[in-house]
Amino acid sequence: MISKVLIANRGEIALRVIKTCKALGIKTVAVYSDEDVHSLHVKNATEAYHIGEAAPAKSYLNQEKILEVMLSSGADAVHPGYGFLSENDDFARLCEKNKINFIGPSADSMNLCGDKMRCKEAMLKAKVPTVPGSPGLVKDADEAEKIANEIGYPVMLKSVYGGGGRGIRIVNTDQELQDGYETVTAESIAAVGKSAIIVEKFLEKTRHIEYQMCRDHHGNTVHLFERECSIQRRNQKLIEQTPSPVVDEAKREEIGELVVKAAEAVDYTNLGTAEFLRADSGEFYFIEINARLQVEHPISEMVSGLDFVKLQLDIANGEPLPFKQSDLKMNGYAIECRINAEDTFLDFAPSTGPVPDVTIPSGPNVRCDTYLYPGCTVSPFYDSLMAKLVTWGRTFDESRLRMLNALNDFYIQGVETSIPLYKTILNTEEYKNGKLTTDFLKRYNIIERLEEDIKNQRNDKQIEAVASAVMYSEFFQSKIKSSNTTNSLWKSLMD
Amino acid sequence: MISKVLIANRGEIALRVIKTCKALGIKTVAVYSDEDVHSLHVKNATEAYHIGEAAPAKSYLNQEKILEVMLSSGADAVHPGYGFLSENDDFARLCEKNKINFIGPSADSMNLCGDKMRCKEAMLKAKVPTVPGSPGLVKDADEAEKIANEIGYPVMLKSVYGGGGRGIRIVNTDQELQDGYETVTAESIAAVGKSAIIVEKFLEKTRHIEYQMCRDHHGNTVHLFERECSIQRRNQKLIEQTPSPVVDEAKREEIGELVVKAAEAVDYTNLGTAEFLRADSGEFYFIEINARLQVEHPISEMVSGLDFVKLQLDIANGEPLPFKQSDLKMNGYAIECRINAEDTFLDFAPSTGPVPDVTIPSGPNVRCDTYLYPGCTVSPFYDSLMAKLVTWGRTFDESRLRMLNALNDFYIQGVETSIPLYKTILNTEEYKNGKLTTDFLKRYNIIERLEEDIKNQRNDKQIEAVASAVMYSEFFQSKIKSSNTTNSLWKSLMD
Amino acid sequence: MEFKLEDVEETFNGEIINKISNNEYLIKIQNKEHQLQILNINSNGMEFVLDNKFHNVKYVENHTAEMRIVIDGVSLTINMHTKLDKIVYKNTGNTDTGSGQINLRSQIPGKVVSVEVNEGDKIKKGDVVCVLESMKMQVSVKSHKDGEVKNLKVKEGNSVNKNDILAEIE
Amino acid sequence: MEFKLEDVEETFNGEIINKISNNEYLIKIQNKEHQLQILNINSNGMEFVLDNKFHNVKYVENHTAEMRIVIDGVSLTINMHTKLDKIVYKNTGNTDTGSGQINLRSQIPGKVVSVEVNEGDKIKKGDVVCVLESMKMQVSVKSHKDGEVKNLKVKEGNSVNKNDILAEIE
Repeated sequence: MISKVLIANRGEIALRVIKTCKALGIKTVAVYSDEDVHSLHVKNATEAYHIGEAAPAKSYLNQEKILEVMLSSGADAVHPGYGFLSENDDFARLCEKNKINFIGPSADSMNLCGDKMRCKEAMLKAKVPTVPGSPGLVKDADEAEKIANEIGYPVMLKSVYGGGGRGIRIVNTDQELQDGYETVTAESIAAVGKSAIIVEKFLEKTRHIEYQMCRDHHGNTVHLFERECSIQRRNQKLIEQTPSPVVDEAKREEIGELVVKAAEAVDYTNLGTAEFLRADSGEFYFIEINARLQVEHPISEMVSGLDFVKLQLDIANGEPLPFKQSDLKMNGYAIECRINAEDTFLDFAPSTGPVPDVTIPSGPNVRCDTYLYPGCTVSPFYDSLMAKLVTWGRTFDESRLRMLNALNDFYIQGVETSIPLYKTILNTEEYKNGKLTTDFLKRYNIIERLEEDIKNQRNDKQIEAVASAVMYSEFFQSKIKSSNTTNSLWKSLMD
Repeated sequence: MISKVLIANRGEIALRVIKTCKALGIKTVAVYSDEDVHSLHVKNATEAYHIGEAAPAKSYLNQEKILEVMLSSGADAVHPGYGFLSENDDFARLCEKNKINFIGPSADSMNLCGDKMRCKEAMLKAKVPTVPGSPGLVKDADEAEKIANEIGYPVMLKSVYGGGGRGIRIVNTDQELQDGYETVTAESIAAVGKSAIIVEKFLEKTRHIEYQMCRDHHGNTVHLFERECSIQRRNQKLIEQTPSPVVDEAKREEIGELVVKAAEAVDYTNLGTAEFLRADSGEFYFIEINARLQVEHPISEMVSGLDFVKLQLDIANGEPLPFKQSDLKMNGYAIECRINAEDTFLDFAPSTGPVPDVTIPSGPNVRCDTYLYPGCTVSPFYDSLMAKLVTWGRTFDESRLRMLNALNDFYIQGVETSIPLYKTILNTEEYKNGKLTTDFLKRYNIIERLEEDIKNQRNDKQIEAVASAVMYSEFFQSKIKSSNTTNSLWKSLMD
Repeated sequence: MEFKLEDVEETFNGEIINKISNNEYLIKIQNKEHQLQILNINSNGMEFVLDNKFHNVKYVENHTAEMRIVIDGVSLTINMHTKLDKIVYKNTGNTDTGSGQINLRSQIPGKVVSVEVNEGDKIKKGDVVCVLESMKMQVSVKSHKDGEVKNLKVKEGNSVNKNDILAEIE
Repeated sequence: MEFKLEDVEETFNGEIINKISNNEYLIKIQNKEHQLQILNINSNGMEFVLDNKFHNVKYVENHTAEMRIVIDGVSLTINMHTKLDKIVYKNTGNTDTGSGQINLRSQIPGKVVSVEVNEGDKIKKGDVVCVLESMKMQVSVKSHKDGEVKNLKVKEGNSVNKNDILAEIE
């Protein structure tokens, strides 16, 4: 039985794992870099160990150092969170060798999932449909070009070691393909030190729909329903919801059966995600397996009533799943907005720095997973996700209205955020009517409509703004003047 | 259709109502006393109006003043919350006369529910069992004594105008009855200006189990399951949970049918609560109807998935219930702890004053309804409920462990709270095994066990405490000394 | 330096051995060494990591030889005394309670609903002196000792704060 | 006093008519009177009730004639000028942008991954000057104008803050 879990991660996901462990009476071990000494995961864990410098390679990716802390702290399990070492099969293997329970799939299964080519092969064998493309790795840009011309542009160049929007490019012409090949190679090498590229047909007006897989060590497999994650920027998810507006009960079951096959095909254990592209025609194509707990897992928790971290721990403990597929019913509607530190108008460039003040939304059926607290800092060394805001409703519109309300209540001082963008999106007729596509932002001119919304909001605050300025100049400008003239004694003392 | 709701209340319940109204796009009007100008309900409502001095009689109970604000602000409905005017049928009638939609039952139904004697008669007629006792009001202490001797001691003296633990006494002898009669009369007059007393058999080892009633204007009636509220002090609820450990599906249905009869017997509309006493023998006796939204409504929201304030608004708008009894299923387990500002060791005496710092617990399946924020004040003018902490779990133990964890995370600086008491209760075997009775605290020596727990916690923090003191004296005691000696220039300037 | 903790018989010896870096210290408590890293400190409280465990302490009240703290949510009182302070401490302490004391104080804030005694009355320990109302509840304040009501400081309708003197009983 | 708001053509007239009580004011904006009650105020912000509606304003940045505020979550810039200030304001303002300007600044904080130009290179508007990495993303910084690279302030591996000058392009 797991009694002490080291969390090889930081930020909101480290806190998320700690919450469940604490509730279950399981001890937690946090690790932290120089940059994170004041972070909440350090404060909330049972124990906390410093593991190195701010740069991930020197701390959160440093397997040897993390192993050292596991052994010295007496942790009997490790939760990798997402990102960092979560899908690194070398690390999973290192844990296995040292008899540390890695909370996730086996190293072998992870290796298979991570190798997009072999994974695709396994799916084809299991009769899970995949996107048309190269049968495996291409050896160079020219081979990629040949295949692109066979399946027809646009095509997608994808490093099998990429993920999360990096190491991936959509190209429309031979020339773009040649340029893109270089970029994808460079990004993949920068991220993980290696690169290997596959070519895939790029489908237009697609939706990104994924299924939560769940499999124990006794071969029991279920899916925990779908999530629609079509609202994206640069291939990174922004807003997720469940159920998907285009998945009904019959479709859910049909694709769900494929998901069970997919999990079995790679001998997956613990929780994972099978990602699909849904073409406008209604067909689903398997893309890849994310061999970890996803960022967006809370929406599935809300509609299933399950605590996914608890489920992960139970599976890792060797317990059989306490339910069958037929026991599971979706309850209501959930939405997640990823609150990023970024400037929408600067092409989503990161925005970092101190956050002197923050107000975190709360209320019935509102959940906010975040590392923010008044006085914290958003670091440039790690990713831009500051908070996950999740709402639930008995109907889709109830969850949407709750989300809008919660976004209004969310105040983060000091950095630019994606909150205004989400308010605009959630108010569009397209979003309300479930007309979601992975190019939603571009297709519906969302950035321009956001600009318009901001202008209108400013118009609505004219009187209040002038009143604020009047009072400011009454209280401070006059006082500054008077202090300059009358308090010369103090002034000279302080010079 | 209701478009603007005046909330004739303060504190957490005013905020609770505002949350749902905001999410539904309904405008809100807050009212506030001198004492509450810095309160969150003032800040979060669309509009806020000052209605008088701190004492409730001069503000939150001032019907004329509140009516004036309703008319001048253009509110078309009023939500009374709980306490204050919520069960005052004169106020409900005043709203009816002024064509303001009172969100609750009709004035006539409320009047009937509030008159414990007539209400009991109505229940007897509808074949809803009630506790043995006087058939109606007793005219004096001597008549009360006569009845007490008929039904046998212990008996309960209860003012029909009391409620919430006031105007109620349990007496065991003729002498106690004579004394208690005076006290109950005095308390009832102090609270509402009048007194009228009934006598009831006092049942020992009882549980307090109540049912959520729900009835629309078209005669559709359902119950929204039970709540067990047996953990009390001085007849005031401390911890509530649903489902009750002694109510199974068959019992739920059986009593549920009585609840529907009870609602119909008093022509109840909107949400209300039918309170029962459950004898150790398993029989249920109707006690009274609370003609308002209860403090403990969130636990029922959690297991039903319904937003009760939304439901109240829909019913007040004349909409028919969107579900039948058979559509409703209980989902999981919920617990509420009422976080009071009180000193457990001073016989629960109120503890008031500024709260410079507060940390509000959050996380998956944790909800906290509260008016607290860092820098707020707990006022002696109003009741001691600062926050309602609610957790949900798929199993009872999951919700219990989440609650313990959330209680640990809850930090309220400046006032004494009931948090340590709840930690002790939730850890007892008696609570874990559902051995609940209304005299739980006394029966199981909880206060003594709390003392023991606190002693043990102190023992566990010995090294940390000494370390804190060492560092304090290093940093501050030495610095104070040095500043006294070296900064004499500054010292003289500041004298 | 020596420390006494509430509810604990033992006396603790605590001292700083050395300063490792700007915010890291090696300290010794009862002959055992501990590593202490300060995350934040000011006169209201400190956040620190002691042997790889995070702790939060609030310094609630400080007198020369006694401090009240809340550490990780647990409140306790520490008596601090260097050898020199020791004798001083033993003879001071909180003398404002117990039956030797004449002042009857209110333990809660509230409004005086009624006063049950007059100056000059002879009363016994436990007799009701007055009734206070706070948060809609009535609480009787009883005499802490036998004696004569000397200086009655409150009348009906007054508001009192916690620790206010209500009467002197001699 | 007169005020100009971001995105709004109109000029607003605002003044205090009188002080009703310690924290209540009667103010006039564009000939309409409003009642304003201050709940909290300091140089970082104010909480106030204007005609029975609560508002929260943060004063984010202040210069003599310009202030950035966030009011109820909406950020905007106000230009304040008494008649005297007017002329001064018109001739100052933010001159540090546009193609007349030689400084190429970083709009994000990050690490310099590569530098694509050398001092003395002739480049065109839109040419990549260097590539920055921040939060695991690579962002190209392009020249804001045609010209010659004069003073190249960064090299590979450097860290830069937002608004740091990367190069001068003349």
